[in-house]
Parts: sequence; structure tokens; C-alpha cells
Amino acid sequence: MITLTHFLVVSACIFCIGLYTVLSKKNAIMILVGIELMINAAILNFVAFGKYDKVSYGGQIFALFAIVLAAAAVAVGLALVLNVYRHYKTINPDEIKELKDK
Amino acid sequence: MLAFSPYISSFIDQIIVSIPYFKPELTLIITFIGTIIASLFVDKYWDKASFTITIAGLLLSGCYLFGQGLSHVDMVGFFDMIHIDTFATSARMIILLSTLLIAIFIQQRHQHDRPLGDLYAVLLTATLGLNLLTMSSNWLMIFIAVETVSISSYIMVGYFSSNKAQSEAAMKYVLFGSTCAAVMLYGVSLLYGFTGNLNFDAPSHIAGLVEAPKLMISIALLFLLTGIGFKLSFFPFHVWSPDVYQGAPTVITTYLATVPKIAVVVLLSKLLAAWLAVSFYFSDFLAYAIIIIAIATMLIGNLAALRQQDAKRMMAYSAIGHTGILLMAVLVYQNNESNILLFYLSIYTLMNIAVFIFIDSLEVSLGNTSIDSYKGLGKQSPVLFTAFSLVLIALIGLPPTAGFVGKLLIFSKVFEQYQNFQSFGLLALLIVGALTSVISLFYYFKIPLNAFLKDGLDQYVHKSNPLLLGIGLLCTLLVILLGLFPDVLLSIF
Amino acid sequence: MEIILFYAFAVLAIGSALLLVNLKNIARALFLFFIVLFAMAGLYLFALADFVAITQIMVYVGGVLILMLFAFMLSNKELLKDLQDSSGSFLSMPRWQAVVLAIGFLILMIFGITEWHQSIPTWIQQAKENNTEIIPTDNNIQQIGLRFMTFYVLPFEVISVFLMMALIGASHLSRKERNR
Amino acid sequence: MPILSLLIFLPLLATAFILALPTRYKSSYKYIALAFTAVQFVLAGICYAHFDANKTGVQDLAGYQFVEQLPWIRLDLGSIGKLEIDYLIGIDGISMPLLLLSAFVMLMAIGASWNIQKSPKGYFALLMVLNMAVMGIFCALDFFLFYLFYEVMLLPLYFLIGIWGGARREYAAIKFFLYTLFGSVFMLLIIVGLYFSVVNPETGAHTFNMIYMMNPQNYLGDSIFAWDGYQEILGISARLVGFVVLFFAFAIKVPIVPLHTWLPDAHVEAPTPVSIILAGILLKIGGYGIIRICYSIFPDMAALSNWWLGLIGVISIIYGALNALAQKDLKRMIAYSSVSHMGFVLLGIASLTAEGISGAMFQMISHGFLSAALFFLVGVVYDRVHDRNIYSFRGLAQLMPKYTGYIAVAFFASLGLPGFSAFIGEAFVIIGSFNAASVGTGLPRWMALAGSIGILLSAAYLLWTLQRMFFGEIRLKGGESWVNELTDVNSREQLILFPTLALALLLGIMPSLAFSNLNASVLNLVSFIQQFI
Amino acid sequence: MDPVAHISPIYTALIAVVAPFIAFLYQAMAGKRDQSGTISLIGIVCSFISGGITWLAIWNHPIAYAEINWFTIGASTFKVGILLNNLSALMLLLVPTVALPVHIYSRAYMKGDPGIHRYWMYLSLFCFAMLGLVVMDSLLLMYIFWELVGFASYLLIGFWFTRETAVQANKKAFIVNRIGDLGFLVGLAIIFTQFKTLNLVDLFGETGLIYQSAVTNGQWVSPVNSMDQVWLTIAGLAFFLAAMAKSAQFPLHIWLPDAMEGPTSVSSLIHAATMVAAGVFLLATVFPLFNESALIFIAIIGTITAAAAACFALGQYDIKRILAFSTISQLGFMMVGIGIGTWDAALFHLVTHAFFKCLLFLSAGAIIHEMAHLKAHSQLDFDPQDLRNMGGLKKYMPKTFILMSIASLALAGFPLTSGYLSKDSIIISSFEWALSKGDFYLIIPVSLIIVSILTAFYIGRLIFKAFLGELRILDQVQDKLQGAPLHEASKTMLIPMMLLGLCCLFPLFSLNPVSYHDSWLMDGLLLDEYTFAPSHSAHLIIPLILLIGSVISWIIGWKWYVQHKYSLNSNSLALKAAFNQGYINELYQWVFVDGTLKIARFCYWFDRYIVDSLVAFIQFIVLSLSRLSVWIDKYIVDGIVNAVASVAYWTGNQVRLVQNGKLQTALYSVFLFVLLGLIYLIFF
Repeated sequence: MITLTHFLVVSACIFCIGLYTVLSKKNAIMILVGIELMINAAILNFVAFGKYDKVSYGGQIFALFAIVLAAAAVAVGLALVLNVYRHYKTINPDEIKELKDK
Repeated sequence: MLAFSPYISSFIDQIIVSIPYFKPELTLIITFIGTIIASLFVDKYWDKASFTITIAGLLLSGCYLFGQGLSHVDMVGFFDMIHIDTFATSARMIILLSTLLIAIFIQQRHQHDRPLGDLYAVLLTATLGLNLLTMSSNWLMIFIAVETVSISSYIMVGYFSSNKAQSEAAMKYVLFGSTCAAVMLYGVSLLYGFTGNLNFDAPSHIAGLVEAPKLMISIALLFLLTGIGFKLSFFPFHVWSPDVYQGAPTVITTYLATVPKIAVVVLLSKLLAAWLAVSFYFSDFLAYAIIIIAIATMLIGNLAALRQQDAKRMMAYSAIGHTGILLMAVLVYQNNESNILLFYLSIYTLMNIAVFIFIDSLEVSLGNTSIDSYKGLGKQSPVLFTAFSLVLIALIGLPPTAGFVGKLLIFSKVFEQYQNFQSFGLLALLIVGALTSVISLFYYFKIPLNAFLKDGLDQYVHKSNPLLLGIGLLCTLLVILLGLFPDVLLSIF
Repeated sequence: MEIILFYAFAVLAIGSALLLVNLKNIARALFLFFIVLFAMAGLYLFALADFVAITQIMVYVGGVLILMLFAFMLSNKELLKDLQDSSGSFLSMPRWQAVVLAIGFLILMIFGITEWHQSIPTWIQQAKENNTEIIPTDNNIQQIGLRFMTFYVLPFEVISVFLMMALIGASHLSRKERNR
Repeated sequence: MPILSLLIFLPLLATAFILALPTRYKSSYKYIALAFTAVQFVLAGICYAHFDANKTGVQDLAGYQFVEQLPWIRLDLGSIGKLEIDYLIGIDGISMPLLLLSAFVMLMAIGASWNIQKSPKGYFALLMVLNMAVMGIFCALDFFLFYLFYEVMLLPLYFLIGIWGGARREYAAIKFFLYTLFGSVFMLLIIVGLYFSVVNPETGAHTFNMIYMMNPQNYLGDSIFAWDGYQEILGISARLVGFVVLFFAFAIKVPIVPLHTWLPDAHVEAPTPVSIILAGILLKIGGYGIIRICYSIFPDMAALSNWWLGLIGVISIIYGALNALAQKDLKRMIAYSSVSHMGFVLLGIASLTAEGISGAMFQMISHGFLSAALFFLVGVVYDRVHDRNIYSFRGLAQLMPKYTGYIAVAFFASLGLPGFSAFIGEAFVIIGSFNAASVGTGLPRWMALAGSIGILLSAAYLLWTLQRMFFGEIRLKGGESWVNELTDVNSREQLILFPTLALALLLGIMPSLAFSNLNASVLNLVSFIQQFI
Repeated sequence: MDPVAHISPIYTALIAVVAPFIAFLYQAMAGKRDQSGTISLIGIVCSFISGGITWLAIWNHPIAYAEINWFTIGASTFKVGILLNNLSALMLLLVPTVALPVHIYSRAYMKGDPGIHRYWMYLSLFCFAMLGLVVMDSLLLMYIFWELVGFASYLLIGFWFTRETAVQANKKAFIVNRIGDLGFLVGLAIIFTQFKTLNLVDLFGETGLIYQSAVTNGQWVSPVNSMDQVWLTIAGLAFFLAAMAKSAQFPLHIWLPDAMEGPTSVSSLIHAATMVAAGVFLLATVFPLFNESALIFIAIIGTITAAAAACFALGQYDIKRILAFSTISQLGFMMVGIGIGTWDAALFHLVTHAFFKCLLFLSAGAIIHEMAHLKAHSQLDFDPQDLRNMGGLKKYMPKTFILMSIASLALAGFPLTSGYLSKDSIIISSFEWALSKGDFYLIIPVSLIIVSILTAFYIGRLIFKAFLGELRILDQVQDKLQGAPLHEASKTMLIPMMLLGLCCLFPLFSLNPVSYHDSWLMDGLLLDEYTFAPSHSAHLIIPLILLIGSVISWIIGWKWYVQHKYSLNSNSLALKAAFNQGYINELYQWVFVDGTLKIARFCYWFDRYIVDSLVAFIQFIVLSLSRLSVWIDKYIVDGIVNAVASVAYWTGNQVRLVQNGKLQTALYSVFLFVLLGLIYLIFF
């Protein structure tokens, strides 16, 4: 029997891996990948809970919206990352640090 | 499915009933489309077409909104997706008016060869998102609205990308924002799991939260705060804002510093009003978290601002500090008593728009926003710097400006709560609030200090834009007049 | 049987994700991301969310991932070379601070989940008792469609505007290069 | 005729005029300022002439005179009740003399700024705004209004010091601003607390009306500043906290040791007219605030804590005088002497006797124009040679005999020579604080004795300075060129100095000019506070 | 009795007070334009006449008393008024009587001084203040005039303000007087607290409050208040402190010798005759206030002052300083008079002393005037005030010599002079007082007798050295001394001196030249009864001792100073006697002269270095304290503020660490905070 807890544990793992990716990868695109992982973890949660919400289908619909929103965000994010690349010739976030407290 | 079908017609009816109340937003959507079309086809011939449409649309939307305000609409529509009340109406009014100002600001600062039509479209979408945010009480709606606002903000920051700083700001903004949004989404998913319901003010939602396990709900709430905190830029989610404010074009910074905050504050106050009404683990947790966050935000914002050399960056920290004050107001917001909050929000917006208009005007003349470069300019542009100083005084919260009245009202409200509950946290809020006002004196006064008290080295030519300066002066005047007669504004809300 | 499949997908998702984050080569990492997304879509199926799973594959694999690959190609021409020259190892060393943080979150969440496991939320219990769970035989696509047109009509409309805006924005942001 | 409103807002009109006039008429700004201030002075004189000395004031609105009350801000704020802010102004025996003093000192300040060259437009405009705020402070009876004026006062001063000041003007200006603001933000919190504790007995709404705040019956039973005093903030009685915070807010202005360090800097760096205003009016606001607000709203706590107040007063007297003794800069010396002299005010107030409080009031009035005159006199020398160091001068009496005459009179007047006003003030402060032990206010007699040492020390530093700078053979740091530059006082300067010092003499001989108006109010205040001892 | 009875004495007293004030105002307005001083002179003449009329009307008549409201403070109303009783009427007469000759004298003495207009102005101010002081009816008003005379004295001491020593001296005088003023102020505070009034009539009148108060159970109870009895003593001592400063009592006497930097006419009026006596006047006024311990303290201080000052006078060479120390010494006598309760005697001595000491100063002034003349003429640099330069002046200034001798005799208490009467009255009374008190107290009258003899000696020395013998400076100026640069003082100076000379003789005060009890003055002021029994033998013995002592001292002085050594002629009959005499002389020499001189030198040294340096030390301490407080101000008080500011900046700085521009650092910090916050909020 697959219980709710199974899903939650998996999603927690994915979420934390996503978080780790965001925090550690030295490439803006990989950070976006990490964000997508976190969103996927959330979506997994939604669908797992949504199983019990037959009346409003809230979970599944939220998941669908989330996928769409994430996709749009990625599109915009990538466009901006490319813009940075044009100016800096790198997308390593550690090297993009002109704006800081001086 | 069979159980669902009989109700469909009644559902449709409800949608039809709801639509008239959605007129202001529908106007925005139509204007959005109109602007896109104009920017595609008409702008080539008349470069103000999209601007005109935008302004017209905003005004029309404002008219509808005014109608709603007059009739004190209080309704729930679209299957609890939106809840229009006077609070939301007033907040939307402020949002619209400030968007209008910013649209004019954008138009006046049009110095790029890039067409601005798309920017107006994005601005309108953002406005739509903000409006929705003030009205919605459904997590789905909220999330979509937040994302709408966020993504349009990303686009606005990166829109010109004319230099390194702007693109860097945009990238940081988008990465930071998306991360926070993802975390918030996770938090919302957990909330959904606790309650099986997405309306945060629904009784079943609150019942679900009450019985939720402590650790999990704490995680969920903090994740939720991450998303909201990013938008409001309170501690510790404020780290992006100085970089972005500094890097973004000044017009966009103006927008970021003011308008989105209004909507998010409204959302947060509604959320807290709904949740803090009951006293269970989750609400206590939230209240404490907000108090601690507010204190830390005020302290961090004001202390970090002390060392800033760049006017925009300093204003970013100042905005963080003000968020702390706003959080105080949010914390003690109770239903149907939105006027203090709205008063402060409108004053805050006015002050910030004025300040950024002045900063921008100086940036155009000087080519940078460093405070040091203002040295000795007070004698050369006395009007600008006098107004600038007055607004900064208002930001500190000194009489006779509206900034003072706003702070006074918020402190009063908090004090009243303190008197009722004798909570140490509230007292600490008050003391820190007062203390940070003193600290803020230091950095705000750097500007008049440099402008009036120090001697400049070289001549500079002030390129003044009469319309923008006029708006700035108008804002200044309003800030002072409202300080003397706050009841004019307060009685509207 | 079902549970074994679930575990398989779960291990696949988590394993590839772990590998993904530790790979130095970004092209390979993006490929692994592809696997993770597939595995996740598989997991959605176990929650009886077939439409979501399909959307996941369509949107993510068909859209997002391709976009990322393009972006990577556009941005990392020189970087790729550098990496290939210098990297002796297949995996990059994890950054301990990030690891600590992520593991900290994980521990907290696992604790939370186990705590939660003891007390199933009321609404889920009620759903189980009233048999209002989604069952494999339900026509999810139709149900979702109905709800999009009723309960969720407003978000549905708004997201269309949103997508339009994102489209304009993204295109505007990337159009620049051609202008230059 | 709304004479007080006229008094307050006339300067604002002057500001408008000055701002409206184009810069090419800049030589006329001072005349405008002078004219308006003169009218203001006349108005204040009318107030004085029509003042009914038998009316009591203090905690009784009927006892106030020239009262104007208009509803200003009326708001329904839901759970925090109706916001009721009145435009309520009026004067009693405590504010009347200070009002007149302010008008007079303002006139002096305008006279002293006759030769301002650096952007006179801004200068006079700010001066007039300051003038308005000061008048407002002394008239306001609504706490909100009071706070408004109190804060508005800071800004013009900041700029006046910061733009027209000396070498370290920025430091001095920000320091001054910071100290005062620090006091006043916490004052704001107490104001809010008071607002929630007090209701208007007529309407039942919360109110900022100070008069209502003085009546124990208007306090809500469970409010934070309720009179039964069981409310606590951080374990301390809430009323005590309120009193102490308000006291410190005003004491910074007075100033007391150790919160006085803004004063020497501000005085030294400020231009002469601003020093005059600072010493002549600003410091009085501190004393006035303590009497009008701390003592009247928290009489119980005043009765409880006057020992400490007296101690602070004594320390200020002696510490200030010792510091003055060691100064090399003439202006700084006078600044420290202000600390010492204002210490008497605090001591007198702390005595809680009619003699002591009247003495303190008189000392404030007397110090008002004496210190103004002293700063003006320093300005005279500074204008001529741009040096204020005591050791740079010697034997000035031969070069500037009239000037020496004036400064000698001013020095002797401020060291408390009988016949001059400062004597009456200081003597009655000493007598009053000595008497305090008999009344049972808890102020020990040694404080009076210790305070009197300050009189001795003030003689020491003033006479020493007189000897060092003015007597003996001529020996100047600047040599021969200074001899030509150090011309004697001109007629404009005499026009300012003579009335000031004459006034000091007049008040010294006829103290009833001030006391007769003070007395009813002071007696009322004393009896009001003494119920709580 | 008198034709002027229908004019109220109040008005005449008022005229007496106001006339100099008008002169002062006139002179202040006129400035340099009027250098003659005529108006001042007229003013003082008016005062003199009205003072005289007032005295006639009041002396031995009921008191006159008038007042008007001055101001009300709290519940108490202060009044300004004039109180005329025998005491004040006497003073009102005395002051112009002394001041008038001084004014006349000054016209000649100060002639040609560039600042003479200031001189007249200050002098009139002083007369006004002094006259005001004596007639005022309230302690507060007395205090005001008390300070005002000090102020006038300050101005006059520093009259030649370009002289460094003069401005040092006036500063010293004012500050020392300030110490006394504090005592006065404290006294006022105590009286006001205890009686709620400062009016002299209410306090010390027939049924004054002071008589209604008593010490019971350690509490000093008055009709309106009560306080610990120690305050009664403190009040007495406080007033005495005031008198000590003003009347130059040990150890606050140090200002008076320095005050001789002022013009000699000023010294004669202010620092000999009137102002310094104000302390005695004050003590006489508030006499009922003193309790036993305060009185004894006064007597002791008076004795010490009298003795010390007399000793100091022996060692002086400056003619004015000798007189200054003599003044101090005589004031000590008066204080003893107060201390033993016979304030009438003290007042008597005050009056007589005023005349003869004034005359002494004026004569000294004449001498100095001439010496300065000589100095200017001979273009030599010498000190015209130094006794060692004088000698033989009798030849040149015989009238001055006679007048000065009369005054000196009066000072020494020689019979037939006024001094004899008044001095005896104090010494005899003190003897009687000591007898009634006990043997130990005899030390006071004995000291006084010795001091008296010393007085005779030093004044004799002054006369001998100045007038007899040869002009010592002559050796140096011999060849230049053509003609006669030294001559008698001008008439304008001599006439007032003669007037004063007349006042030094007994008939003015008592028709009986040997009994002070017959003096009208003592009659008028006579106390109801002394607290001690009279001793008839003392009346006989003491004057005798004094007389003999004085004469012996003069003989010694004559031999010593005029003849320079004792003649040891070969007269065989006298040889043995001479030997014996020589033996006695050597003993005298060794015991008295050397010893006295040594003591004198030591005392002066003590005065100069210990007492004076005590002042310097206190000054040093005060200055160090002030430096310390500046330091504290700069580094501690301000330092705390700066430290707070630094902490704020530092915190701001720490925050900036996060803002290093790296995106992931920012993100990391955010999530770290979330995690920590989570842990905190859950577990704490």
C-alpha cells in the first residue's frame, strides 16, 4: 500500500536536493534546474494530497497551474540569464557581483 | 461527474454575477491587449499610442474602482476566489494611482531606443496581479497573482538591460524570486495537505491548521513566509532588494519599492487577521515569527543603511526598514479597520515616489546616484533639495509630515494592543520602532547634509523635467498637507 | 507489485537527482534532469494524477528542458571546453555548508512527516470514510476540464494573460540580441 | 482676536513673503523678518498687558487665558476609539513670561543676523519657521500639537547650525539633532500611552488634551498610565517609566549632565544668532516641558522622584561651572555656564516649593536674555577678528571701553550680582530648595548648600575671564592689525545690548514684573503636586 | 525738640540714600565729559545733611519704619522698606560723615587721573550701596546692598585696571567676598525657611519672631516651622561667615591687604572706615539669632584675627599694608565685642575706628602723594609707599604729622582720644565676660591687651619711621634735591583731614574722657543688661596697663627706630643702670623684638605661603577638578555616545557581510535563517 507518507518523504528528498542544487551549483542554469526540482517536489505533494480531494480537484489543478507557471518562469529566467551572459561572459553566480555593499 | 452536472448552470450564473464586480480588472486585461496591439502596430506612427492607451485604461479602471468604493462593495465572487471589500478597493485605488504615476514616470524617462509599449503591457499585467492579490483569499489565486507580479517584475528589471548592473540585478532577482516562489509553493502544498482546502479564511482551513502537527506546520508557515517575505523584502528575505534596487533603472526601482508592497501587505494583513483571530499553536507561532521578523527587519534595514553611499541602495535599506514598520501595522490589523494601514501605505508610496523622482532627476543630471556627488548641490537646485529634504524628514517620521502621523497611528495601534495583552514582544516592537527612527536620521540626513552643508567642487547642469519635478513636488506637498490634516485621507478609507 | 514500482520510481528520481547535482558536466546533468522529470511523472501516476503526469512530460520535457539545453548551448561554449580540460573527476565535490543546510531541512521534514504519519488529517480520514477519494477508474481529464470552467475559471483566465505577458517579456528580453 | 494664533503664525507669513520675493531683493529679507518679529513682540506685549494675574492655569483649562480651541483632527479609528486632536492653545502664568521672552530673544536674534551674507533667503526663512515653532510650543495645550511644534523646531535649527555654522558644523548639527530626536521619539511612545489612558470626560473619546491628562479622574482604570499604578512596564511602574522618559526627553534640552554634550558643540559651531536662540529659548523649552508636562501630568511621580532631579540639578550646576572654568574658548565657556545656570532651574523645579519653582522660572527668564546677551557679545568679538580664544586677548578694556562695559555688566549680571535678574532667580532657587525639607518634599538641605557653590564658581570663571581678556596691558594674538579691527561696539549692537541688559536690571529690581504673573499658576502647581507627597 | 520733626525721617533717609545714586547715574551718563566730581560731592553733602536730620529725629526716639510691596513669590510677599532705629540712624550719619571728607580729599588726590570720571561714578555707587545697606529693613535687601558694596569695592580696587596686581586683587576680593555672600545666602535660606519672612522688624523687632522661637528637645521651634537645632548654630555661623569675608576676619582676611592696590582715598573710605565694618553692622543687626556656641566662635575668631593681624603689621614696610593689617586687627576687636555680647561696644569702636582709621589712610595718602611727587621729580625708581624710603617728613609736612599722630594715638587707645574709650569698652567688657565665664576664657582679654600694646608699637614704628629721623631716600636724591619737592599737602586734602582729626578726640563721644559708660553713643545703643557682672577694678587697671604698655613700647620704638640704637654713654652714674637697662634691652631684644619679629615674619610667611597657598591649593584643586571634568566630558560622557554610535555602525557592517554580491551567499543566509528560526521557534 502506498501511503501519503511515501509521497511526502520522496518529495522532501527531492525538495532538499533541489535546495542543495540552488545553493551550491556554480551555474545559473543549474540553479534554475534546482528550482524546478523544488517545484516538482511541491507538485508531488499536491497530487498526493489531491487524491483525497475529489470534490474540487484542488491538488491536481494546483499542480497543473504550477507546472505552467514554472515553465513561464523558466523561460523568463533563462532569457535573463542569457542577458547576463552577454554582459559578463559567464553565468557563474559567484562572479556576477558588481552590485554589493561597498 | 454525475453529481456535478446539475449544478453547472448555477455555477455559470455565479460567474455571470461575479463578472460586473471584476470590471476594473477586466478593463486592465483589455487595456493590456490594447497596449500590445498598439505597441505592435501603432507605435511606429505615434510613439505615444501605447502610453495613451495605458493611461486611459488605468483611468477607466480607476473610475470603476471609484464606483465600487462609493457603493462600498463587499462581495465574494468566482467561487471564493476573490473577496472584494472596502479594504481591497482602497488598496487597489492606491495601486492604480501609483501605477499611473509610475507609467508617467516611465514615459518621461523614455530615453532608450527600445520601444516601451511592451513595458506598459507588462506593467498592466503586474497591476492585474496586484489587484488580484488584494482581493483573493485562495492560495491558488494568490500563487498565480504572486507569480504574475514576480515575473512581470523580473521582466521590468531586465527590460532595458542596457548595462551590466541592470542585467545582473535582473538575474539575481529572478533566481532569488523563483527560489522563494518554489519554497512558498512547497509550503502551500503542505497547507493544502493539512486542510484539503485552499481558502485561507475558510473554517475548514483553519480547523485543519489547528490540528496539524507542530513541526510540519512550522515548516509550512515559514516556507509560506519565505514567499511573502521575498515580495515584501523583510528579514531575512531582504537580501535581494539592495542589489536589485541599485541595479534596476530608477523608474523600475520606484515601482519595486512601492506598488507590490501595497498588495502584499494587504494580503498579509488579511491572512493574519483570519488566522490570528484564533489562538492556537500555528497562530502564536506566526505572531511570534512576525514580531521577531519585524524587529529584525527594522534593525537590519536601518543599521545597514548607515553605511550606504549610493542613494538608491540606501533607499532599498530604508524600504526594508519601513517594511518593519508596515509589519507592525499588519500585526495589529483587525478586520474592518484598515484605514491606518492604508494611510501608511499611501503615505509610504507617496514618499518613495517623490524620493525616487528626485534621485532620478539627479541621476539624469549627474550620471550616478552616489550620495557624495550631491555635495553642494543644495544651493544650485534649492527647490529640489528642499523638497527632497522634506520627504526625507517624512521618511524619518518627524512632524509635521504625514510620515509622522502614519507612524504615530501605527504606534498607537500597537500600544493599544500592548495595553490589552501586555505582551513583551509588542513593547519591544515599539521601542525598536522608536529607536530605529533615530538611527534612520543618520542616513537620511546624509543627503541634505551633503547638499546643503558641504561645498561642491564643480558646476553641474541640472536637467530638469518639469512634469516629473512637478509630480515630485506635488507628492511632497501632499505628504506635508496630509501631515497637518490627516483626517482628509483617513476618512476616505 | 505497485509498491515495488513506486519504490523503483522513487529511487530513480532521487538517485538521478543526487547524481545530477554532483555532476560536473552540465550537459550530462541536464540529461539526468530529464530522467528525474520522467520519474516524477511516473510518481504522479501513483497518485492517480494521470493528466498531471502527461502535462509534466509535455511541458517540462518538451518545453523546459529543451529551452535549458538551448540556453546552455548558447552560454557555455567556452565553459564546456574549460571543464573538459581541467576536470579529472566525474563528480564535483559537494559544498559542505549547502549539504549541512539541505540535510538539516531534510531531517526536520522527515521528523515532521513521521510525526504527521501518526495523525492523518481529518479531511483525509473523512474522504477515506466517505469514499470520496479519487479512484483509478475516474475520468480525471473530464473532471479537471469541468472544474477549469467553473471553480477555477478565474485563475484559468488570469493565467492566460500571464502567459501572454511572459511570452512578450521573454521574447522582448531575447530579442535584444538581434538588435545589437 | 485670536491673538495667540496670530503670534504663532505671523512668522510663517514672513517665511512666505521671504520665499516669494526674488533673490535680487535679498537685502530686504532682514527688514521683513524684523518687521514681523517686531509685530510679534508687540502682540506678545499686548498679551502681557492684558494678562490676568489671578488666573491659575496649570491643570485647569478655565484658568488659561487667550484660549483658542478648534477641533482639528476627528477620526473614528474603530477599536482604538475616536481620535480627538484639538487645535488648543492658551497661556497661563508659566508660559506667559516665556512667550514674551521668546519674542524678545527672536528680536535680538534678528538684530544679530544683520550681517548675514550667505544665502539670506534661506536663512531668514528658516529663522522664521523656527520662530513659529517656538511660539507654538509655548502656547500648545494639546500634546499632539505640542509634539508637532517640538519636532518642527528641530529642522530649521539643524540647517541653521549646519549651513551657517562654524568649522565642525555638520558634526554639531547632527549631534544636536540626534540628542533631541532621541529624547523625542521615546516621548512619542509615552504620548501614545497617555492617549490611550485618558478620555475626554465630555465625549468619552481618547484625547491628546494635556489638561485632561492632568486630571486623575480622566484616566481609565485599566489603562497603562492609570493612577492606581499597578500597571508595569518591564517590572517598573508604568507611570514612573512615563515620567522618566518624558523627563529625559526634556532634560536633554535643558540640558542636564551627562546629556549635555550636544550643547557646547552646538553653541560653539552655531552662528551667533542661533546661539542666541539656542541659549535664550531652546534651553527654556526643556524647563518649560518639565514643568508643563512631566510635573503636571505625572505629579505623583514628580513627588516621588524629585530627589534624583535635585541631585541631577546640583551635579549640573557644579559640573557645568567646573567645566566652564577650564575652557579656553569664550563661547564654550559660556555654553558650559549655561549648563550650570540651567542646573538651578532643575534644582528649583525639584524643590516643589513655590519659591523654588518661581525661582526656577525666573532663572529661565533671566538666563534667557542674559545668555543671549553673552552670546551676542562673543559674536561681537568674533565678527571682528574671528577668534574666540580667551588667551588671544588681553587688555581689551582700553581698546573697546564700551564693549568692556557691556560685557562686565553681562558677566556680573549672570554671576548673580544683586540688582540683576539672575540673582533673584538663583537666590530663590536656593531658598526654595532649602525650604523644601521643611515642606517635606524630600529634597535634602545639602543640595541647596551644594547648589550655592555654583554661584561661587560662576563668579570665579567669569571674573577670571574678565581679568584675562579685558584688563591689563593690551596684548593681542593678532598684533597691530587686530588693534584696528577691534573697534568698539557700534550703534546697532548697542541697540540690541542696551535693552537686554536694561531688562536684566529692570527685572532684578522689579521682579514683580514677572512674579506677579507667575504666582497664581505656580501656587496652583505646587498645591497640585503637593497632594501627592 | 527739633525743627525738622515734621519731615518724616523716612524721607530724609531716602534722600540720603538716593542722592549718591543720582550722582552715580549722572556720572554714568556724563562719562568723560564731567571730571570734576562736583555732582558726587553735592550728592554726598545731601546725604550728610539728610543723614544728620534723620539721626536727630531718630536717635533715642521710637523707630521709624515704612515699607511698600516689592513682589510676591508663592505665599510670601517681599517688601521693600526702610527701618530707622538707633543703629541704622547712627550708621546713616557715620557713612556720609566719613565719606564727605574723603570726597573732598579725592578732588585733590585724584586730580588728573585719566579715569577720574569712573572714580566718581564708582565712589557714588559705593556710597549709595553702603547707605542702602544700613537702612534696609529686610535681610534680602540687605543682601542685595551687601553684594553691591562688594561690587563697588571690586570696581574701585581694580580702578587702575591696567595694573596686573590691581586686577588680581579685585578678583581676589570679589571671590573671597563671594564666599561670605554664600554664607549670607544660606543664612537667608535658613531664616526664611524657619520664619517665612526676611523682614527685620518682624524678625528682630520688639516682639519679633526670633524671640518667639526656642530650642526644645533638640528642635529649633518657631511659630511657623521647626527644624533641628543644629541649624540655629549654622544660621549664626553662616551670617558670621558673611561678616568674616566682608570684615576681613581670619582666615578670610587675605583680600584686604591686596585691596590696597586701589587709590588710597578709596582704601580710607571703603577698606578702613565703612564697608569692612558692614560685617559688624550685620552681626549687630542679627545679634539675637546667635546662640552660645556661635558667639564663642565669633569671639575666638575675632581674637585670632586681632592678634595675627597685629603681628603681621609689625613686619610690614608698605605704609598702606601696615594700616590694612591694623584695620583687620581692629575689626577683630569689634568681632570680639560682638562675640562677648556687647555689640554696643563693638559699634562704638566701629564708629571711632572709622574716623581715626580714615584719617590715618588719608594722611598716608598725603605722604604717598608727596613721595610720588618726589619720585616723579627726581626720576628715581623707588616705591613711594615703602617706609624704608621715608623718614624725617615732619620737617616737610608738619600738619600731616600732627594729624597722623592724633589718629595714631586714637588707634593706640591713648587717653583723651576716642579710641581710648571704645577700645577700653571692648577690652574691659571682655575681661568682665571672661571672669563670669571662667578662667580659661581670660586668654581672650589677655590677648587683647597684648595686641593693644602691639598696636601701639607698630603704629608708633610707622610714625617714627616716616616722620622722624632723616629722609632715607635723601642720600640718593641729594644732588637732585634742589628746592623743596616735598611740601605740605594741599588745602583740599588738609581740611578734610582736620575735620577727621577733630572727630578723633574724646569730646565728640563722651564728655568724660575716661569712662566709656558716659558716652552718648553707648547710651543710645545700650543693651538692657549685659550677661555678666561689671568689675570695677578692671576699669581702673586695664586702662592703666594699656597706657603704660603703650608708652613703654613707644619709648622702645623711639630708641630703636629714631635713634637707631640705645645710647651707652659713659655717664658713670647711669652705667650700671645702663648695663641693667642693656641687659633688659638685650632680653627685650631677644625675647620681644627678635621674637616678635620672628613671629611676625613667620606669621607673614604663614599667611603668604600657607594661608595664601591654601587658597592657591584650593584653586589648584578646583582647576584640576575642572580639567578632570572636561576630560570626563570628552572621553567618558561623549565616549559613551560615540561607542553607541560605533556599535550601530559595526552592526551595520556585519550585515553587509551577507551583501557581498554573491547570489548564493544571499540565498544561503536566507535559508540558514529559516532553518535556525525554525529550530528556535520549535524548540524554544
